[in-house]
Amino acid sequence: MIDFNLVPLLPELFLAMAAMGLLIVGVAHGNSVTPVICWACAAALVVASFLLFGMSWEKQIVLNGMFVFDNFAGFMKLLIILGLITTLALSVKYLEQERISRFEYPVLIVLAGIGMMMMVSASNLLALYMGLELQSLSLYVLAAFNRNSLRSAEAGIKYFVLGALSSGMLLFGISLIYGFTGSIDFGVIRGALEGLEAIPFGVTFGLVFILAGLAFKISAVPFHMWTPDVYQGAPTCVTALFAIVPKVAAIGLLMRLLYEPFLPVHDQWMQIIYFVSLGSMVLGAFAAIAQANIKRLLAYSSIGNMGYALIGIVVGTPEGAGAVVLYILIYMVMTAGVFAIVLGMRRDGIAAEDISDLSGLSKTNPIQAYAMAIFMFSMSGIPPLAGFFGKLFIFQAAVSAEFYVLATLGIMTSVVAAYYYLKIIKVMFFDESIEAFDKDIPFARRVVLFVAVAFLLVFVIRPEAIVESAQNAAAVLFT
Amino acid sequence: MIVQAFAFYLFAGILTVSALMVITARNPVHSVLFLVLAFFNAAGLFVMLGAEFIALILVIVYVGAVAVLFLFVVMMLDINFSDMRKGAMQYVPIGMVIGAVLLTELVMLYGTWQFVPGREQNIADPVAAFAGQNNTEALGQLIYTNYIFAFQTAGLILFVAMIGAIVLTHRTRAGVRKQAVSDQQARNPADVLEIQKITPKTGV
Amino acid sequence: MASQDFLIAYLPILIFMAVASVISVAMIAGSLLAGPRKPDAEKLSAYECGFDAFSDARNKFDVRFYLVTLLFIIFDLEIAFLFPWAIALGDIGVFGFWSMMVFLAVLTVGFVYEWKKGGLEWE
Amino acid sequence: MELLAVFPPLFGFLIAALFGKQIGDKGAQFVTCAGMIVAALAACSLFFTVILAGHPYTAVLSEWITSGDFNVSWALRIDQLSVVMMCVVNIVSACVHVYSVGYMGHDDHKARFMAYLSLFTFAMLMLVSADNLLQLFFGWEGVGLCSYLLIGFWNHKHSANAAAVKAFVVNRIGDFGLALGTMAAFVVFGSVEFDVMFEQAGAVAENTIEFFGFELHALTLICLLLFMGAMGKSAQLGLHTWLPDAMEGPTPVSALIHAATMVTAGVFLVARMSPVFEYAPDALMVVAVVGASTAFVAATIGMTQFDIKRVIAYSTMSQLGYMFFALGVSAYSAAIFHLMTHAFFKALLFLGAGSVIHAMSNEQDMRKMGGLYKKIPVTYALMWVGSLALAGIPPFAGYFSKDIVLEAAWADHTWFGNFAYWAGIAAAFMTAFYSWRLILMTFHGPPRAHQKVMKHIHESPAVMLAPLFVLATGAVLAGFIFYGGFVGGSHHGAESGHEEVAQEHHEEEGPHQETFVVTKDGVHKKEEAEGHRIAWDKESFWGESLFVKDENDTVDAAHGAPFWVKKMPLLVGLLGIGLGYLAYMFFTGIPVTVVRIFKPIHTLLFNKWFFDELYDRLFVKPAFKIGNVFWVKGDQNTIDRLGPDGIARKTLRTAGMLSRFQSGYVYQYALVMMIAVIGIVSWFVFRGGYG
Repeated sequence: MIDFNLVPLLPELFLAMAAMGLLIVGVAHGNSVTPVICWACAAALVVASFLLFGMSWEKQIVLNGMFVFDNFAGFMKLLIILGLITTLALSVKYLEQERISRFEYPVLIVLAGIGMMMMVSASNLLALYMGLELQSLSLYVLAAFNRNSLRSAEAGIKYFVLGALSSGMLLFGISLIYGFTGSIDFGVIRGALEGLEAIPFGVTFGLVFILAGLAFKISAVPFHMWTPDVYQGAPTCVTALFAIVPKVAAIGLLMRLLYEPFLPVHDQWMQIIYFVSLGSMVLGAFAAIAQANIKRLLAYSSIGNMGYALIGIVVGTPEGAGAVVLYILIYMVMTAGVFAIVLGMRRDGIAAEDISDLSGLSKTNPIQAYAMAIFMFSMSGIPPLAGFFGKLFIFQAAVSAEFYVLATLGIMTSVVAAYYYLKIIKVMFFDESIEAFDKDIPFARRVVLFVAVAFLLVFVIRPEAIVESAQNAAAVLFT
Repeated sequence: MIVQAFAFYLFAGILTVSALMVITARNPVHSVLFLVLAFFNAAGLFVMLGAEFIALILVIVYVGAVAVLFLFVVMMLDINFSDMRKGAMQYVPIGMVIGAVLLTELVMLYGTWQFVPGREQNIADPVAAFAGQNNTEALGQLIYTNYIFAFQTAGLILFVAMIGAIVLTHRTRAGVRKQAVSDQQARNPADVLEIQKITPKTGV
Repeated sequence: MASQDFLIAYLPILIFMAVASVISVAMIAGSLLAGPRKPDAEKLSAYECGFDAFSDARNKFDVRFYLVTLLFIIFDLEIAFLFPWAIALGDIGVFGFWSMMVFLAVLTVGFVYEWKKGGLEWE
Repeated sequence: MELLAVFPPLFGFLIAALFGKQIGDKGAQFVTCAGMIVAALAACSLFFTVILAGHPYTAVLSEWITSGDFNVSWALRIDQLSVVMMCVVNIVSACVHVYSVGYMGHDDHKARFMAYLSLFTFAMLMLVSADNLLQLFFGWEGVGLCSYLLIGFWNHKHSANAAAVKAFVVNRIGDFGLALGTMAAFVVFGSVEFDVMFEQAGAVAENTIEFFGFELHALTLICLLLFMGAMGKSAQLGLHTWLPDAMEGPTPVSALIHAATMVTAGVFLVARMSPVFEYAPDALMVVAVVGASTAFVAATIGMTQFDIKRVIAYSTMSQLGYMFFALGVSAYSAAIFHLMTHAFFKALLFLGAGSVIHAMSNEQDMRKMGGLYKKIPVTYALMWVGSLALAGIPPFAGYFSKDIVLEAAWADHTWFGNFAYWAGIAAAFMTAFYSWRLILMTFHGPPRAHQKVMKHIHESPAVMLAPLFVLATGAVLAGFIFYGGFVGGSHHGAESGHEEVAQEHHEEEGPHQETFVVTKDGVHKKEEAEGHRIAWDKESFWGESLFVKDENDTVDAAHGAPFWVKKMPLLVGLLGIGLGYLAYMFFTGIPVTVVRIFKPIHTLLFNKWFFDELYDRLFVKPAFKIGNVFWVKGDQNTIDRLGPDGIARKTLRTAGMLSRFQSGYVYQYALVMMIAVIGIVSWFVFRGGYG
């Protein structure tokens, strides 16, 4: 019999039950209870995080080697839960405003969340794939959630078709690796690869396909093509979700995959990630310059940010891994803040999505304008905001592992990227002000905004605690 | 042995040709039918590998349901497929180049293929105990125990698929008169009927 | 079961398929060869008299058809999981039994959702 | 004490920014000004304890970042160099704060303005008191940020917005160098703490770094990268284009940021890193050449501008060039000396110009001024003081510092030292000329302004004039008093007795004696002449905060420069003033004629050597083009052709969603993905030699 220990899965189990229960509650009462279901889902997520805290974070592998729970998984799951709660908090009002307030929305988010949590806990290629699909399927539906909008439906279909292609690639890669090693278990694969003198072509081939499938999920160049379209087409609250949470999960998955089973072939995957990271940084910096739609701009910005995060992965040292975790955390906070503002961009009940709509925000709504300015400065990596530290640790890890070119280009592209972040600030502060946005900003959104701003500002004073826990989390992967 | 080789090349050959026809057939309905044929042949190949359960699932699910859905879609949607094809045609040359490169690489992959030492052991690990049982039975022994995690996740994925199907396609129509059986059953004469005495020439 | 025996067990099916394809090919080929065919432009047109069709024969269908099909596929897959379970139930014992029950419970929740939502009603 | 010198501006900022509404404009002004004055007094007291008593120290505030072998703590490095900078920054900033109360009297956002000013000052203090490159980088970005906010403060002016963005972007390019330099330093030294770096500088002098396949001398690379940062912030030739445009900001901002403090951050950086620069002679050469070229070019442009603030801005740039070539010839103390005197007289000039602009109802064009000296006599007098100091006329501050800088350049006896000397002499001449051009055009001659404006002209209120007097005192006395301490010896223009001391000193020391003796000697002397201000000398003054290799000590060598070398700057200064009078007072036709004759040159100079146009052509447009390529490929093909238009074509909705998805564009995306995968595999095939 197998080691049927469900304790490490408690948060996932709880969330699954909660999702099903809330779905039934929702269907019994109709769409009018959507806000209640949203908050109930958020509460369930909070409970799940308590469960996480209550568990032992010692490494344990259960369910026939399918599921691993350790410090890294715990930390990443916390981030995921945090991101999901934030997204839910941001969504409630927006759903009502867009008249797509349906109770399936929060349930799907929770289900996607379960998928993400499984991803970071995968210890087996099959578990990895199942988690990924659970997440992706929920996200496809969410992208097309506003089915009365052609754009949204288009976004959903595009994401789905390309996502299916990437899943296909991933599966093909997995089958090659399985064919070579005869196992889908991370530990066994690592053992098989460690003994090799020369890396067989089959492994490299499989690795390329697996990484291509995963690069799609973090929208890294050249697998990023869907990102701007989907970000723009999907309802903004879903875009916020896309930008904030799945990246955390996919990066976590990528890290576990590359550092655990595939660390012996670091030389091989390093080249791939190197290229992908470089491409993402450059495209993210340049393509965003010409954007007029803020959601598209944020899409490119997220592409660029993933490029930076990947630098930390390329490095292949515990230091680099810690930097990635930290970077993702800070990225999450900044993005959540930005979307809290973007979601509030409405005039007379109609969503405004152009950068020019922010004109003169500093006069019509100074608090939002300053908050946005802080996010933008942080994104462009200006000290003493937290965004600077994210980049600092990444580059520092790259430099100490002697990836000079990558670090240099990273800094260079961040200079270019600063331009368009700055452009937003310029529009807000220096352009003629136009009609003010609607004033009814819900309390939850204010809280998100406040917390994000506070985090970015205060981080500088005592970075130690967070940096350390990020590094400890990442260090587990190397033991 | 010869029958085996013959059957393999037959299935593989038809599979390849029909796969090619799926993407080249002018009439989309034909494409779908070729897809069905391809599925059948793939099922044949699975049988030859000893994976009879997979083979049958392929027939039941893909041929029986998915292909039928496809057929449904292409026959009933008013899409001009020839226009659609035009857009795709401009990518044919580059697509062929990619295909050729991929093919070369796959040939190289085949040529240089090697297994890791100890692979046999790895493969045999989960299934060793089931030698002598048929394929479906062996799967049954594993799926619900060793792979319970993946199995339950599959359940969740199907669950999401259900929600997704409803969310994206279901619409409640306004103004539709439905038969509400439970309401009918619950009707009580006392609630809806009233007997009144009507004296003549006064009206109700 | 040795692989040779295994394949021999399927041999009748192979033979059956071979015979079936021979017969159907023979019938088609026979009619092609034997039937008289003298096509001309008028014969091949949609009508030999009257006017050309105004529009495509295909038109939009209600999305509910697809919904039904989709739901069918999902339950089809669910059923697929039941076969091996049914065969192996004797060996996998209580654990296997409850494992399937949980799986079914999840899908039953989905089913309840569908039902209540009215996804199974036509009008 | 060090906390008191650094943190009050931060509190001022926080209070003014957070509670600006509650305490009102008056309250905000009071809080920020009080904070600054406290800080200034604290800095002065540090001057006594650290410099006069010779006790530099480092105050560790807390551990900060520990990550692997990357350890950084929050610390304030209170040594002689940072104390000098703190004094300058705090005093000038305090003056500007007070001045702003008057100058911004009619503005609607007084509290915000004062808050920004305080924040800026705090960032600058962080910069100068940094104990490591990272902390310095913080301050560095902080001042850049505040400068951005302040330049764009009058956001109703379109030009101000453009200038703010430009300043920020150009500075970011410099920061890019600084960031890379920090990284490189970390690679070479394994730390970014100054102490560690300085200790090891000699040991790693021969190391090389491999970068893009080139073997580069490690320290030269670090120094050049750091210098790139310095160029951006200090507006050196190449990255200078933002400075003149930055004059769009309110005048107090120009005075504080773009004259006295922020732009000197580059100078400070190089001086701070002197122990490293000393081992990178090639980098020093670059610094000297860039500095000298800047000094010259900026002066030529300054002669042709008409905007009163721009003239001063170019003179700032030119003076910064002086400081840099002083650094380049290892005369760090001279550079800091000039920095200090310049801060006083340039702030004075700017605030004076602000006073004029204030009086003229925000008119900045000198062609529309003239004849003002009777209406605003105090300002007029103060502008004279500032200009005399700028032109280097004794006994004003500029005379002492500019002389020692030029002498040091001469004493370097290298080709770039000579180049710097002659470029500096030429610039000195032009400086004097355009300073008097400014004074004469603004204050003398017939009034060219509109009658209405002329009627309104009034002397500025006391709150604006008081800081001017403080600065004027500095501009008059700073050079004379601090000469001995900053650069050692005594000036040839000072009392004769001290000249003897200097001579003696020089003889004693000999060309290559050990510094120990000198240091001891200095300390000894100081004890002897307790309370006697001139007796201090530069070794005891600077302690170990500046490092000069013995053979590079040009400042000492400068004291022995020949007479003509020493008198040349004064001579050309007087000549320049004379020419100014000739051209703008007595024979007012001359400028027009000259311009007509040297039309091409004038065009070149008037258009600032076409730097802006060049950059626009080279960088700005291509960047937009690249952006546009992505835009066209990514957006117009898909969204613009199908998205909005598709929605507009509601009638075609029946054509349906599916057809739109299938129209080839998802194909395109999928194709890209496939190509990428195949491409990567092929890369491995070619690279790895499989098959």
